[in-house]
Amino acid sequence: MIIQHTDRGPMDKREIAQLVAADIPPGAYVNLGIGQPTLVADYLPVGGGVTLHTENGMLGMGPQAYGDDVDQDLINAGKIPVTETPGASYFHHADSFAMMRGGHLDVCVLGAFQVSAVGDLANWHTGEVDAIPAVGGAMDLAIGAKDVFVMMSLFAKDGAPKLVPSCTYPLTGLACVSRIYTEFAVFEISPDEVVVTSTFGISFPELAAAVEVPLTPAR
Amino acid sequence: MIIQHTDRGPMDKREIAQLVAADIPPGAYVNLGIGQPTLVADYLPVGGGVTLHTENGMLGMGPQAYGDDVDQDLINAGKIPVTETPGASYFHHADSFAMMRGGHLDVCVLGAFQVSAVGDLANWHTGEVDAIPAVGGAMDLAIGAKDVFVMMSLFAKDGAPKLVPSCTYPLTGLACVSRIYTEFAVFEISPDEVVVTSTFGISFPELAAAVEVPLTPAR
Amino acid sequence: MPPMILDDADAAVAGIADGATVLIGGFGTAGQPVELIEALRRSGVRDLVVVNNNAGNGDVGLAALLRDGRVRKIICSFPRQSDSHVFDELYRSGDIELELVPQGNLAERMRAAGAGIGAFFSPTGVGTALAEGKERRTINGRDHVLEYPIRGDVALIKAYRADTAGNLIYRKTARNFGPVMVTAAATAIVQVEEIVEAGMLDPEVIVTPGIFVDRIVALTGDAR
Amino acid sequence: MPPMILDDADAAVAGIADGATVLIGGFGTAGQPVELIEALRRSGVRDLVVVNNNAGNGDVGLAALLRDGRVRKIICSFPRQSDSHVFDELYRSGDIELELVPQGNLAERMRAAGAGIGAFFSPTGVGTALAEGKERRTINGRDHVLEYPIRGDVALIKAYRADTAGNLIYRKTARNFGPVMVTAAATAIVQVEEIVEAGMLDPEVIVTPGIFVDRIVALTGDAR
Repeated sequence: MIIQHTDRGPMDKREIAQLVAADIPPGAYVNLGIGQPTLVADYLPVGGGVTLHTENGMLGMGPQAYGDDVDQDLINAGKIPVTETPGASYFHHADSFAMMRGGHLDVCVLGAFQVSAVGDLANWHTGEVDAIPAVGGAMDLAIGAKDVFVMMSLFAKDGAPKLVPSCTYPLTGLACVSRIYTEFAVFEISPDEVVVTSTFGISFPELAAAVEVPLTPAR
Repeated sequence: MIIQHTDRGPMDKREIAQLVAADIPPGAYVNLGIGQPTLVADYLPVGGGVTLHTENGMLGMGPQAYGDDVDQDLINAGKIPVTETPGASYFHHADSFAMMRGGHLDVCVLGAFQVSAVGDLANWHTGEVDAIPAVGGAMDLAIGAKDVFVMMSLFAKDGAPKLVPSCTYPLTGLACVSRIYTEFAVFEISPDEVVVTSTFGISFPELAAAVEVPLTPAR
Repeated sequence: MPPMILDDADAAVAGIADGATVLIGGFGTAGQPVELIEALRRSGVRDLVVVNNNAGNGDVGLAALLRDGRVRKIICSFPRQSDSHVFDELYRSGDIELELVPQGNLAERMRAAGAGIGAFFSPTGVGTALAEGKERRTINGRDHVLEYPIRGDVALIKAYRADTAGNLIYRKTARNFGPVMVTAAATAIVQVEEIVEAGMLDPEVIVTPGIFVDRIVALTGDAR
Repeated sequence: MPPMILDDADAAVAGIADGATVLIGGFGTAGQPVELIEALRRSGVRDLVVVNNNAGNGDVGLAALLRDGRVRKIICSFPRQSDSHVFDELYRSGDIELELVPQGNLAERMRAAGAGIGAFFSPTGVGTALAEGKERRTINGRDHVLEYPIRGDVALIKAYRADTAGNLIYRKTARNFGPVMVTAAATAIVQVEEIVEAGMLDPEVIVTPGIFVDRIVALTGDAR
């Protein structure tokens, strides 16, 4: 059943990350992409057996490295120095993306410009004519994991909702997103409907009025 | 120019192997298949830097293992215990055949039931209805190496030549054989002609009369 | 999920269903998970499709599974060997189906299954009986046939050493099909000589990352 | 042929022709063969097609090669970075051609080149602008696009240690594209920190077998 947290404001980024972390099953193999989703790592339960994959060739990635632990040969997909955990392994790029494309990762968490009502993802290109495009591993990640979670703000800077009937930004993958975590609500995307499992600082009717996608409250 | 050794008999298997070994360039990466071609290993010059590949996952294979050196985890494609040489490496089957299919081996030496005038190879199946077929790596080897050498007797037990205008046995690969070493002669196969580089215990005219494939003496 | 560590081979192969496609590692006897195969036979499962390079050697392991009539079909490259009498008899009597696949295509088709490749054009087998009925295409002047992935419900393989995170290393040419098969099966079951704590294997030398491994059993000494 | 062991980076990159396709290892700066790229720049070669995950960082290595106008086209997945100002300027002024490839397809297309695969169906990119004009096929209920190999005339990569047979091992995530690129290039040139005698590296832990390596140069201390 939907839980409406109207007695509080919207979530901040760390609260969103915490919520995502709580939804990652124990023992899962997870890729956290780059940028905001990497915050999720801070909230994974210690000893929960979640193993982090970074597409530049490692399983068992540990936290960011500081000081003497920094090794420029040990970085994550965002090119930030990281550490290794017991049980880590290294492999080359073709093997790393084979692992992803082959459906062996359980969860991947990505940012987004837009997600459509059927789970199409747009997160690699704003579509601006003079923007320099860069796709990295986004398209591989979008189709690779068993579950693709998106973390994003619900509205763009111009106020337009980023959960849309159909993406207007260039697509990253088709029908690939299973859940969206935003400051105002968590959405589950199924083939037939977009279900809202919880809201934050907003009621379900207010939320439904704010986006153009028909929403169903979780029953 | 063709060399006709008419003052001697035909070569035995070890002499053929010796001739093949002499034609393998220093530093080459070579696969000797199974059976008779493995004799070639005995005649490769020590220190000639030839590296042997076995398709079950090894480069730098050494001679057959005996006594205490036998390790059932270290075998060649014919499932015979072998040894490793300094600089050896192990890899899995997909990587091993990627190496072969990708054209990285210089020479592969195979046996044959028949080779056609254009270098088609038949070496995996007699075509008998009740024979149990077994292909192994033969088709991969046939198309994989830069040069495919065949070692075979020139005539089958029934006296029929095994160098034929067109193979009647089931094919292993098309236009893949570059040289054939037999007890009576060495043949080079080019797109336009079959050139005889040397004969043993037979003259070129006698040889040309004994097979149905038009032959050209090396000039 | 991190791998389950089982006490014996019977527990390791529990729950494999009749009709399953089972990828079995090994090249001849090197890397063949004999104890897991024996346990599979004891489990009574039948109507199996087995993928292996060969079709059994002597009278144990895969040969025993075949002899007991548990295998409906075998997909392999080299069934006929000096000691393949069990398979030979079944084949001649029409009691087993055979799909013969060139060894490199066999490995690459399983690699494709594990790597999420839908199909690939291979130059191996072009123009031969084993490519009959397959889509053919000339690419860059070279002829190819289209090959599809081979997926397993289960893989049974033998490795040398595992850690508790499921990472595997192998021994010499016993490595062969193991690292490929574990990527291509829904459930990968591995027999090893020793299981060590996660962190005891150098991350640089791991051949199979633990993500591919579901169950491990250590079989040493007499049990091996 | 066993690899040539060269004295310095300039000798290692000798003979690369104008117009060559050069596969350059590295993910950002990790694994980037900076000294080989600098030597390539000094050699005066031009009109290159470069394949790399990125399009240069800062002002050295690949960025310097770009800045000097030696690169006609770059094939990469992620050109835009905080320190990609050299590429950014060339791109905006129309002075460099860009082929953008999803990172996994980039790796797999080079793997295909090295593995003799004519083409493969990948699910990555389906329905996106990067799959426009590519052959599309539904296989087993999933949509795929057909991707072709990327071959190099030359690969320049960085590894950790080599032996005199050309076998290579790498360090941590600096491994990245190196093992794939050396299989996909006609000539593979490798800079390492140390070269040891053949036999000094454990055959079980070798990542790149020597068959793929043509030239090696050890760059240590100040030279590195």
